[in-house]
Amino acid sequence: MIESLKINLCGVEFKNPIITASGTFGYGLEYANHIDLNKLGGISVKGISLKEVKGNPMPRIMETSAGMLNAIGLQNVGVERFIKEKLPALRKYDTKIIVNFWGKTLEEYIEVARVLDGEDVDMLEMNISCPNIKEGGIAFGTDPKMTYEVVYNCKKVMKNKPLIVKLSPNVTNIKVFGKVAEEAGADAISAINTLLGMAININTRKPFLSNITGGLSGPAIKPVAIRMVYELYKTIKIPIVGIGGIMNYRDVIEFYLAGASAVQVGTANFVDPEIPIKIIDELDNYLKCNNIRNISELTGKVEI
Amino acid sequence: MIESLKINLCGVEFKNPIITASGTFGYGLEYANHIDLNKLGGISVKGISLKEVKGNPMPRIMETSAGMLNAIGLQNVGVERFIKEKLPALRKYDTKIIVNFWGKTLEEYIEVARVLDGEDVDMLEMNISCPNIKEGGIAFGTDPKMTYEVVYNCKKVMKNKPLIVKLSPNVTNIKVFGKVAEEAGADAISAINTLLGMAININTRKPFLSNITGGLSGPAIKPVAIRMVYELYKTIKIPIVGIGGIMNYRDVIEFYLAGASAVQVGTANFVDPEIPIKIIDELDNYLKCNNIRNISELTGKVEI
Amino acid sequence: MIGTVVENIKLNDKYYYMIINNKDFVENAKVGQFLMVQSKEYDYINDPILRRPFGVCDVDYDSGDFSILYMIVGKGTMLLSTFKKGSKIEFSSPLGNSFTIQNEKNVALVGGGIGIAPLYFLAKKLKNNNCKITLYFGGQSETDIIFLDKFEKFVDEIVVTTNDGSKGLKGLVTEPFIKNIDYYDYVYSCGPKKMLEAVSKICINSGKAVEVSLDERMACGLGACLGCIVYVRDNDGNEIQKRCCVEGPIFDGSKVIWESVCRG
Amino acid sequence: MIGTVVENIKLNDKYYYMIINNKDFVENAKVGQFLMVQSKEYDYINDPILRRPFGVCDVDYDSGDFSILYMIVGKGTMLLSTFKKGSKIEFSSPLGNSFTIQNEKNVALVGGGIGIAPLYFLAKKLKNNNCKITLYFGGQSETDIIFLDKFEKFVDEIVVTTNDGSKGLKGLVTEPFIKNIDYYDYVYSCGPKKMLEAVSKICINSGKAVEVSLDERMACGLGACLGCIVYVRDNDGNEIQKRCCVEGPIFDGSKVIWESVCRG
Ligand SMILES: Cc1cc2nc3c(=O)[nH]c(=O)nc-3n(C[C@H](O)[C@H](O)[C@H](O)COP(=O)(O)OP(=O)(O)OC[C@H]3O[C@@H](n4cnc5c(N)ncnc54)[C@H](O)[C@@H]3O)c2cc1C
Ligand SMILES: Cc1cc2nc3c(=O)[nH]c(=O)nc-3n(C[C@H](O)[C@H](O)[C@H](O)COP(=O)(O)OP(=O)(O)OC[C@H]3O[C@@H](n4cnc5c(N)ncnc54)[C@H](O)[C@@H]3O)c2cc1C
Ligand SMILES: Cc1cc2nc3c(=O)[nH]c(=O)nc-3n(C[C@H](O)[C@H](O)[C@H](O)COP(=O)(O)O)c2cc1C
Ligand SMILES: Cc1cc2nc3c(=O)[nH]c(=O)nc-3n(C[C@H](O)[C@H](O)[C@H](O)COP(=O)(O)O)c2cc1C
Ligand code: FES
Ligand code: FES
Repeated sequence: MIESLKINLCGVEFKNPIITASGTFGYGLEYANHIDLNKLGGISVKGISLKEVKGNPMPRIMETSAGMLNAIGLQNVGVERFIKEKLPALRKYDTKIIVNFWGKTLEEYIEVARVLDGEDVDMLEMNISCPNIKEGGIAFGTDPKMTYEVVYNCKKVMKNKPLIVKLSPNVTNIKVFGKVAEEAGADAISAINTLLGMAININTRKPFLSNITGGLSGPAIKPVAIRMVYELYKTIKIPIVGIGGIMNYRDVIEFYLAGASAVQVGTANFVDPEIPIKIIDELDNYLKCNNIRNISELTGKVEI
Repeated sequence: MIESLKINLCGVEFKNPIITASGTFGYGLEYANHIDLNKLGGISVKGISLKEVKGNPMPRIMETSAGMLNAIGLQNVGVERFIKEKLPALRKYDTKIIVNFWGKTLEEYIEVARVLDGEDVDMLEMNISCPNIKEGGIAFGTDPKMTYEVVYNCKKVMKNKPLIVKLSPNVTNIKVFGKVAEEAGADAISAINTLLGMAININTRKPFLSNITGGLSGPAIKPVAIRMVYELYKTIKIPIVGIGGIMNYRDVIEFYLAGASAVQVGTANFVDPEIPIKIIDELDNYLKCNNIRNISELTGKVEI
Repeated sequence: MIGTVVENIKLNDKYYYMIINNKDFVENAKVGQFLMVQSKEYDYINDPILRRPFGVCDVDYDSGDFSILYMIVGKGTMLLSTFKKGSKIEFSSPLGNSFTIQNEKNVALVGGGIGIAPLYFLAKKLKNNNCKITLYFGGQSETDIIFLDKFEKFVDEIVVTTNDGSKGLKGLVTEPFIKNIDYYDYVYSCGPKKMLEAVSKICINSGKAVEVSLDERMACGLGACLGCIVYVRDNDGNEIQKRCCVEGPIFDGSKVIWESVCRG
Repeated sequence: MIGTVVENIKLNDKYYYMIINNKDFVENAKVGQFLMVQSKEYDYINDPILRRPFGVCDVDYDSGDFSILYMIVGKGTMLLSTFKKGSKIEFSSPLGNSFTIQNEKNVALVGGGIGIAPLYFLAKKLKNNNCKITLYFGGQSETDIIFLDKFEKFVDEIVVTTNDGSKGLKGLVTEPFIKNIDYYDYVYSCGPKKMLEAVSKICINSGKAVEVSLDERMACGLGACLGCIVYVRDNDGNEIQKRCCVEGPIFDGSKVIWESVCRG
């Protein structure tokens, strides 16, 4: 246990602030043969919905400069099968489980939140920012009133678990959404989800993704993510989980300075599944060399 | 003269659709010793305002993955000196001159538009999307009412030149802004300006830019730009000038397929000042190989 | 995993052959498996970002060397071609399922272009199991017909076709194959989608078993991102989703729903 | 411009020396000028994206070779260090203004760390003009004191200082320099901002002319992006803006407004 990396996020004790980002780490189990899951601070699982969802037609992914586009379409086994088939195996690992979830309607959001709140998971992360589905998703994350509604109503049925609300970067003013989510009862904010993008194959003249547009992730978007975390930190009091283009420990420090209290590593898991573990070791070393007792001391410490 | 590349944009005949983007090409003259300006379709000069502007304190630029952040702060010599000191020399070259302009207030926008409309320039490009200044700039580009006001009022005083309105990508729905600008009388739209971003130096703990945030440009943002051009093309009838991360002729074709009728090359001018010229040659070759009589045939031809 | 580049040989303008040393990898690699290769030499560079999937082409249990045969198509493969002997290279462990190795059967291997890569490893194993092997190898043109001399040692017969007739028979590789289909007990195929579909149909029609290797675009290669879905029919005839990277890349050709396959 | 890497020599863990062949460049390069170098070998890769500025360290009119001396600080310089002999490398023409070359004067060159790079070319030219030259060379530590043997041929005296005393005198380079300031007619300096500022103050106080080379962060290097602004005082004492890449990188040290200078 590395003391300098222990954090408390909304009452949940994480052994370190490195969480694998939803959609880039499956249900966690996919990585079990490749890295030691016990070392991770937490795992945010693929976005879960009330019923099983098959996702978008293929192709669903495409590489771009220093990033990638995806339009998976929130394919998932549904909350029931998740609880039966995935959660027990995942729970065997010594890491915090955050369940990323979503709904096509307000009612679905509430129902999934209610069900998961009663299960053996550590936190819920509400995804109101997926750009790749027709119903639900981003619609809730780009209209402040809808954001308020969905957060407020889910919180009402949640008696046990803290709620992270994951924001969309595809908005004119992310501060508004952070503020609204906070007022509606969110315990933390995670930011950012992917930027809406598109790529066209000039040979076939077709979009590379069957869904036409997709979500842009990876180092390409890090400057936008850092800016948004910074803006949110100045606006809200609840903790922020920083996400977007993290590739190494320096990126984590940058997110902390901007205002993060924990981070999620996404696309980097595809680049090299060892990256989250490497980051943990490097962070420990960095904090030691810089005489920082705990990483939390860095939150929001950018000097303006 | 390459027939396949000749285009007509709002009544102005361009020898080719490759325009150098505002702020990345100075007043054009800076590049005169490095490339043959006569080969360019057009030059969009650094954003001009009513009075001279000194810009932001240093540092103003920083590199990011496949992109860069800038917060120049629209430093320029002011419209009067531009006309006296820069325009006559620039006019000696056989290329179209587009004057990118802006104001701190509605009145300034109108006054600069009025003055430039009477000068020997080919088109005006209204910048309502600069993220790096406190007054004006992006404020006009992120509120549809203000966009309408500024476009409508500038068009009212412009009797001679076509007006391009340059949109900000930092909005929830760019279609709204394209539509409003069109309704207010814009002759064309250019998109996109830079995405608002930030980077922090973890050693000094200070933002890399003195202005804290800056505009993200380069290949990193191309997927966002392609998506926005595609969305605009489906929404408006006036032509679109595609901008964002263009590095080679394939990127130009991609913008055309998405809906562009011309393009601007920005950050690439820093990577290699020859890029716009190389693109022109490569485009000619591409069109020949693909039996395309004129590049305009490709506008909006993405197959969905 | 990290390995050392033993050789990176240019076969012609289009194809390269890279031999990498890593004993662990070699000990675990199964026929038909693939690996995700990092095509950048320096991890401080973020473009290209994703690893690229390549089939295991050959392994040498003595030296601990394995190889990939690759075609230059974009920036990842261009970068790979610049690796020098002795450089370090990063890659995943062997991934995915594997071909079923038949015993003492008459088998046909049908390869199209770069699809030949995993068939080489397969041919060696089948030979070991005393199969009688015909290799049907189709390409656009002469430059696509590579590796023939290496195959000669392990296969009993080679039939080459090219679209332009510059080498072997002119036409599609399925033309000679369909003529002899009755002769075979088992068919393996790797190559462009259209070819795999045609080969599978021929096999279905003659009641032969056929295994195909599919090349879907991949991000993780580990079953996590859900970027590589292929639809197949289960035993009850229902369409079900498979991840090409874990439940594939080898599929029963008679079960694949070809409209769902993306990669040319 | 494109050149061929003639040599890319590792001097120690921190410093490299690259010799590039390009006759055109050599014919036009002036003392104190710099060039923008593309640190990626392949233009299909977009990270890093910008070219990097480096001072011209030496030119050889006979062979058409010129050189840069560079310190490894980030990804651009790391990539540069991987260039092999014979590789092609892209760069701009020689850019910026140049040092004034004095004639038959007593001159001091004050260099800090990598700031030594453009002073080498300068020393050669001054020697040609029969100047008497002292080189003051300061570094953090022994590893920073490079190139001394090469300088020996062109300068009359060398004074070395290191912060940790591992080589030469212990302390700042300005300490021995200030003691001898009266001896010099003209001073040239390149190095960290703090050092340049101190050297300039010393020169102002003793009424000596001083030229400094400034290393602002640059995107275009051509005067277009306005990313490299430095404030100086004009003859009337007004603060005016200069672009380091075209009106610099060489400035009258007595005119620079040091608060406006960014690069360490
Ligand atoms: C299981 C499997 C085995 C393969 N085996 C081989 C092999 O042995 N030899 C060989 O030459 N090629 C093989 N391929 C194809 C190879 O992965 C691609 O040609 C390669 O990724 C192209 O990368 P690039 O950067 O050069 O091209 P780019 O077009 O620049 O690649 C852009 C993106 O598309 C992806 N991509 C492009 N083409 C393919 C493709 N055909 N399949 C999957 N992803 C693709 C890349 O991974 C990258 O993310 C295999 C693919 C799969 C899925
Ligand atoms: C006129 C001039 C002459 C120079 N001459 C030399 C020389 O002869 N030898 C030498 O080793 N260095 C020299 N430098 C500094 C050199 O340009 C930087 O060390 C180099 O750009 C660092 O790039 P990087 O990718 O390794 O570092 P990174 O930190 O990864 O670079 C990130 C970005 O910052 C810029 N940057 C970083 N440091 C500097 C810097 N000190 N000056 C300007 N831009 C910087 C880079 O160009 C890049 O855009 C000179 C700089 C200037 C302006
Ligand atoms: C393939 C893929 C699938 C994703 N699926 C989800 C998801 O189901 N729910 C969610 O909230 N975010 C999802 N995301 C977004 C990531 O969790 C993360 O917010 C984003 O990728 C930015 O981080 P990165 O740059 O580190 O990847 C997905 C991202 C990728 C690349
Ligand atoms: C250094 C710099 C300065 C810029 N200045 C302006 C400006 O004055 N006016 C403007 O409309 N856009 C300005 N831009 C935005 C560009 O014109 C262009 O919209 C943007 O950079 C995206 O294109 P790119 O990715 O090809 O660079 C500037 C961009 C950069 C990098
Ligand atoms: S490549 Fe990610 S699930 Fe197959
Ligand atoms: S670096 Fe662009 S103006 Fe100097």
